[in-house]
Amino acid sequence: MASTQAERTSALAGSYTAGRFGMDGEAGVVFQEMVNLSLGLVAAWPDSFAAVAALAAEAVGAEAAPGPGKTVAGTKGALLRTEPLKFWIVGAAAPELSPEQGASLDLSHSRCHLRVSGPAAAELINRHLPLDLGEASCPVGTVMASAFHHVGVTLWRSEAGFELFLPRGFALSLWEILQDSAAQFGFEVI
Amino acid sequence: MIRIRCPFCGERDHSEFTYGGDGSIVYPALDAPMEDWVKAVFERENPRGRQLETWHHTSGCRAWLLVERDTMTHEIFSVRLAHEGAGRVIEEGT
Amino acid sequence: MTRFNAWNVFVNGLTGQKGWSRQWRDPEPKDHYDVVIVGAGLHGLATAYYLAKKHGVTKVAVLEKGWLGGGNAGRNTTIVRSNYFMPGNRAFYEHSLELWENLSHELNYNVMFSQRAHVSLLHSPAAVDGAARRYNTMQLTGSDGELWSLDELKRNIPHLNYGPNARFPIIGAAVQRRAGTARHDAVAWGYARGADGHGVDIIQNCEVTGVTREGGQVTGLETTRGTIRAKKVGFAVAGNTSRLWQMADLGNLPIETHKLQAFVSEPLKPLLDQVVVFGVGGAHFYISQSDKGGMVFGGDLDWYKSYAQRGNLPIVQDVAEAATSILPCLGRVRLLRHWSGVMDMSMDGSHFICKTPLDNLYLNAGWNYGGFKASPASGWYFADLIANDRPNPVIANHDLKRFERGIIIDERGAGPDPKLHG
Amino acid sequence: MVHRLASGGRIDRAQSLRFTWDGRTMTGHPGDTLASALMAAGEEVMGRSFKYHRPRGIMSAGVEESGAIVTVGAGDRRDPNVRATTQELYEGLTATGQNAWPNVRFDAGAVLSLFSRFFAAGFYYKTFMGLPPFEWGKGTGLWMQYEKLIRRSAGMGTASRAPDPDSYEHAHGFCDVLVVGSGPAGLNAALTAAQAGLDVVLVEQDFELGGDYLNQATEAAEQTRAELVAQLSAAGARVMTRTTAFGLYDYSVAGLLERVTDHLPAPDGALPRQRFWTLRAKRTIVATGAIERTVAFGNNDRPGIMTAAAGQTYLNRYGIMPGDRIIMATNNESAYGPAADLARAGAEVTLLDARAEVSDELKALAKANNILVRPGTAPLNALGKPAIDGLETVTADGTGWRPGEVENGDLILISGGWSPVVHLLSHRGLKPVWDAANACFVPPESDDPIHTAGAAAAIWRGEDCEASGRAAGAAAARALGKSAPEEAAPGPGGWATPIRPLYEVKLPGKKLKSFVDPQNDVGTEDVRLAHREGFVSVEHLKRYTTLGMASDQGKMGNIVGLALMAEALGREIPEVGTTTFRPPYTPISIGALSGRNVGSHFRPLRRTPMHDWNLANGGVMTMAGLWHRPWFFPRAKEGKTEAYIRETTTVREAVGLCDVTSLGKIAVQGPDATTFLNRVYTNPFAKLAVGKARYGIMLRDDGIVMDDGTTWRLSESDYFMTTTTAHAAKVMAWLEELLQTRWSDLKVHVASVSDQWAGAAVAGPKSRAVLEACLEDSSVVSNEACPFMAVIETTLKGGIPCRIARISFSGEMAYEAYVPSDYGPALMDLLWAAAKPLGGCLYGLEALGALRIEKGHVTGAELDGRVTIDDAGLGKMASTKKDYIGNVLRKRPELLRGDRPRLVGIFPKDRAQTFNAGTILCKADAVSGMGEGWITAVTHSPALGHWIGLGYIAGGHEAWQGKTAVAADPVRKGNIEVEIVSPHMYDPSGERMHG
Repeated sequence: MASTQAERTSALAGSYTAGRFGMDGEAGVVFQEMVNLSLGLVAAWPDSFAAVAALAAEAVGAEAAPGPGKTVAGTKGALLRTEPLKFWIVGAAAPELSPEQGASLDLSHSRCHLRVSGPAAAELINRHLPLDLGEASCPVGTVMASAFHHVGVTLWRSEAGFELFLPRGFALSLWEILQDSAAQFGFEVI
Repeated sequence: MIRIRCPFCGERDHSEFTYGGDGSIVYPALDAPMEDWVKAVFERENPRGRQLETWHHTSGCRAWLLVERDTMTHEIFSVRLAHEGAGRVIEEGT
Repeated sequence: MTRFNAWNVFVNGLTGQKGWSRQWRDPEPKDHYDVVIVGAGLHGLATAYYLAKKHGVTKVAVLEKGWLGGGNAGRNTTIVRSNYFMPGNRAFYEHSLELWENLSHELNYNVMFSQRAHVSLLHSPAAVDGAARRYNTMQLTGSDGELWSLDELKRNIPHLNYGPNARFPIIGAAVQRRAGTARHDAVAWGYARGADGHGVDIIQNCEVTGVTREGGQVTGLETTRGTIRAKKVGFAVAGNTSRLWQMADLGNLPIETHKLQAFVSEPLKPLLDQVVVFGVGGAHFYISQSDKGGMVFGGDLDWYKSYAQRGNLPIVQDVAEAATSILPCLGRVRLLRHWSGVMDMSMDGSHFICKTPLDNLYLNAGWNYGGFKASPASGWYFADLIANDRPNPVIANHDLKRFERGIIIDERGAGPDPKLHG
Repeated sequence: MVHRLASGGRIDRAQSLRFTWDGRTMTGHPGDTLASALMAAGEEVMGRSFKYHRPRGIMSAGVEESGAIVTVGAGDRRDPNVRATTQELYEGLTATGQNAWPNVRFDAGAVLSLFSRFFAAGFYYKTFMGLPPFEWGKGTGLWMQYEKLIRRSAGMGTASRAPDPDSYEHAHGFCDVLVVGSGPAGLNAALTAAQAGLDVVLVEQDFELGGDYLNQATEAAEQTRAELVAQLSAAGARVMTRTTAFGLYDYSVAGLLERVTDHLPAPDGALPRQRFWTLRAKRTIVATGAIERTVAFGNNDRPGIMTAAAGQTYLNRYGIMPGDRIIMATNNESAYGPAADLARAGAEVTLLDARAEVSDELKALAKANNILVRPGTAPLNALGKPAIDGLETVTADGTGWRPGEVENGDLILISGGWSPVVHLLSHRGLKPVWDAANACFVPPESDDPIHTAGAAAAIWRGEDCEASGRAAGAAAARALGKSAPEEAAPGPGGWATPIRPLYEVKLPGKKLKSFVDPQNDVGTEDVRLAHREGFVSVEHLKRYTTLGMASDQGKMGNIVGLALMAEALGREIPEVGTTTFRPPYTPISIGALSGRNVGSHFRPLRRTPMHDWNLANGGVMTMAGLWHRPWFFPRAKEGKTEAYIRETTTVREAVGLCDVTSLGKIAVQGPDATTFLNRVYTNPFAKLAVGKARYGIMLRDDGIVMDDGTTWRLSESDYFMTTTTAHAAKVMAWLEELLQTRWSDLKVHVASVSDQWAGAAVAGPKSRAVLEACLEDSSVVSNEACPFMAVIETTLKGGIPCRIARISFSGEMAYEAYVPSDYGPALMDLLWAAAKPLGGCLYGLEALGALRIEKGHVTGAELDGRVTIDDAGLGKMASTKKDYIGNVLRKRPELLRGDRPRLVGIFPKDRAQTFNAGTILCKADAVSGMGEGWITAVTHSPALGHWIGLGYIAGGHEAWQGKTAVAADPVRKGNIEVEIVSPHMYDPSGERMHG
């Protein structure tokens, strides 16, 4: 897609302005839309899993592929183990696979990537997602898929905060609810 | 709230899943006789107590699970991936 | 038995209520009956009543493992309507509604059937057309059914959510005026008192533990109160049908047991005068107000198979969301109780009133959501089947063979997935 | 005379809070409840009873309150049925009495109590059926007249009909241990567990922590409380006050209601009013205390009669002297403490003890506080109206009673024993067991991860409660693998002299109005009547008399009712049984349960990438499931009809563009993808060439049509499947189910790419020209390069990757073009720039419908989950050369009958007439009954110049050659005559789309 000159229009385009909202005091939550997402799906067959995992790790410039619900950050991108036989590749191109190895897909436009950080980020996310975000069960590097108001979403806890991947079609609607519930913490949009 | 220990995702609320149905049904071959299909599609043992059933982790890892659950107490005795191959990959811890 | 009427209420008021006797006896089970009905719920009691009253079969026992009317009879949301349109269902539920209309007089027991209108909200032109097909069929088959414009709806129920923030704007409604609600316990008690008055033995705390067979015949029932022999046996134990069926060694049924929750709010002065039904965006919600003032409402099944008579939070949430979305004033109304009942969900959402592989065993089951409103007709047709040993044409297709025959009586078009037939 | 003491209590006398009661302004202090403030202000009557409109005052100091039930707030923030005893006072609070006119003090409705003798339990089942006195008549007409009156007099408070202006929210929590209740047991349990290193959540429904500590007069009690609270926060426990654990569900998941702003005069708008928590705790400690019972005696519902513990609470916590001459009646030891406190505070206290024997310890305590104790004495009938001025008593006479003296006094405090709060255990289906020694139900043994501590386990002494709390905390810790100090847990009881069970006091021949459930006006005679009428099972009793069905769910009265039934049956209480408590423990707002998922967010809205673009270009939206899709694009003053007719015509004559993004899109990949599709679709896919698309139909297992759509072959092992908008999610889950549960040997992966691709239909004779103008290489869409049903992957100007198939829903030459979603608007810009000059248009769902109806193409309206592939006229797509899902059961005998309704086209006989979908098709001579068929969709057909419809009719159009049918639409515009024709009403040979 490098050759493309056309502008990408994100799901949240024009739906927000940067600034400080909600309760006064220190902003409990910081939102940042991460535009121009690059997201690839890599799927293996049970018997080719190990090989494909290695290729995927290589594609992001990492030593090895992560186990269930884990991620690794490589030199080129991040590798998320999202399904029993599938990985997400964020920020790097998915490897080409032969049908006997598995299959890959570009999903760069299928999700809206929203970064949620700040002292109250976890509390805010728990207003909506039924996930245990405690250190023990959700350390940095964890990736979990769950339901956000009946919609399947993916949550990745990165060094930078909570990376929320919202299905594109629902993204704006979920973004509106997030802001409603973030108001009580005071929030900033950057 | 039933808490289902998904082999891939860990313990989650049942609201993330979709109940499938009787997991003990063995669906006949596509060219099997009509009686077999009638039995498989329309007849249920419907036990009160322990039953094998399918759940789909719709909002999670999209895996179809085979769950042993008590239909009276809702206690869950075992959960495994319906797809043996994928199950093996998880068990091998990769 | 003392008649129920204003005069006797007055007299007993003056005489310290001493004139009232038991509404039904507590008999010891005899060792033999002409007909034994298993299950003293609405359907079993109504069946016994019509067997005795209409067919003169009075050597009848109704066996109940707990207390009569203790199953779904006392756990439902009390809605009575006949807006079914599939062949068979249409005539059956219409007949039931006709029986409802005179039931208090028939039983000399005020079942408080309130024909306050059943209003199904419509949100899209496609939904209007879908409702039109159903309500046209109702009118063409001699029932009442109409479509309300948005204005007419607003005039009748001003406090629904017509606002700009409605996720699914309302554009009209499909209405059955003769539909409404009834006092569910009173129906069970009324049928019990009526059946008992005709000599039927209602035997409570009597659980069936075994079904004894000789070849293609049922000879009797093993119960916690001894063996009871019978010429004919009828099962009417919605929720537990499969278990009884398997006691008779009959294998599997096209039924799954699921649980449905019901909810009631604190008592309030009149807030809603109709039954309102809301179903869009995957939501399903129905609400009315009891004469005592509680808002009585419900929604979908809990979605997974269960015999447990207790509900879970996700559906509590779903139902509350629908409630406040459609009647925004309910936000401050408080939920008083929620509970759950187990029901036979069948493979096509329709019921069974039919003969069985055993000559003298009859089945009444698979009521899905229809059980309460169906009870008078259910008893009427089941009694008719047992007394005459042949199905009335109206229920001819409501048998166990319909699936292999390919008869479709699927009001929702949901297919052979019991949980989808709510 | 009731009055506020100059000192003492936990209220802040330095500050005053103004509030209004029935329009009169009064003041209280921070720390007051509405009830304590009203009591301090000398108010006695605060409510009117449900049935008889008897005056009711404060009966308790907590959630069990059945008397002081009021309406708080006004306008769209009016809250009916609020228990004044739990409503925290705040500046500006407005409260009013309810179920009374003109007000609770002088209530016209009170006249009803004169007729109470006629309103016995269940009287309404016995009349109101027809014309009195003998209920003449039939039908429901008369009943519904009576019902109007009954409904008006029933109910308690009046709810607002205006939308609730407040917001609410959900929250999810996880912890090791949930402790419910912060009394002596709860605080100690939480502290022990937290100090063992567990993550503890402690919830307290009150606005202060401490439970029974708060009711004590001693400094020591307050010190202990303060220390425990301090240590608790030091140990890192999460403490939530104003939070009720209202229910315990499967896996001991708890529902909590946190009242965030109900105590604030002017809360910040960013805060939700209440928060509904779903808390998943590994173990739960129930330290919910016990509730003091009343005793049934004459006029026991009068204002001026409350529980003994309540008397102590109003004195010690709220600094109120509740009466000067206090008559206390008890059957157990717990009343002596309150009696002593009240006496010390200056009240003259007479203590009637139903027990013949009283321990020396208590005798001494009484003597020291010159409390007159009358052993073997019980209350019979309260005197005085409206205010209490005395009490007729009875004295023990063997096992019975004989008339005693009249005690004078202005306040009656009752202790009939204590009922442990076992509700949460009951929610889990655990049946409490009867403890005869303590005359109460106690928690059962169970394997659930639940512990009970303190009075909830019938442990009466404060220090024992503390110990049992520590023991429960330690047990929970050990169960979770932590080490904790061993401490023996005290058992139930703790009274030196046992309780004398006392539920009702009566004398032969003495008529009394004794209440069991004051809120529902259920009296002792009602229970006995229910027994006489055969309602002997507890559940029957409840339902027939409404005992325990009021908003307190029988917290004070249920046991008394049970006891009376037991007496009537000559059985023991446990033989009569207990009633199951249903959640919630206390009523909770429906708003909290809904959280933010209301109004416009009731369901999430699904938008296509072109949503804003469509709006900007004049699109009017309509709903399609959770989607918003363009309905039509009106020009100038066009309405819907004019607009869609113009759009349809334009598509047929020039070209139109339509956003079709909402179609489901699924990537089907893998070496076995072809085999898989061949089993899933009825028609063959084995020989579909790469670069070709094919229309396919899927059946359910039962042989009924599930869905249809086109599937594009992108490579040997890579397919792009489209589904209907309605069934996208269902089909996706279905394919996953097949691959994972039935055919796990197939190497196929499916992935939803619905959100990845934005799609537009380009339809009409000039569609190719439009695409040519948008493509970097226009030759790729030439008829040769891209014939009918061809698929190409190419790039649009600007380098936008694009996937195009030449497929047609409209019957014209047409294409579907898909680009990655973020380029959706760019796609529309390109297409529109090319289409506009060619006289093209944008079209929406309505025109899409018109076009497909003219062609006889089916959609959800026709495929309603009940039709077979033959019914839909697509039988030729059912392959006979292969096996596929549904192929066996679709051949069930009834489904093969020739007279089944078949898809047909419908013309009005008089072409000038219009008709509706949802109309029933009948034989001309039999316009009644179930009919012969029905109409699924109608439109005005610009091509044919009149209205047309699609539908089903028995035997299909062949069977109706030359016959007239009647389209009956009684619910709308009546009947018209119609002709039944082939469903392919426009360009049946399909030349135009191949063109």
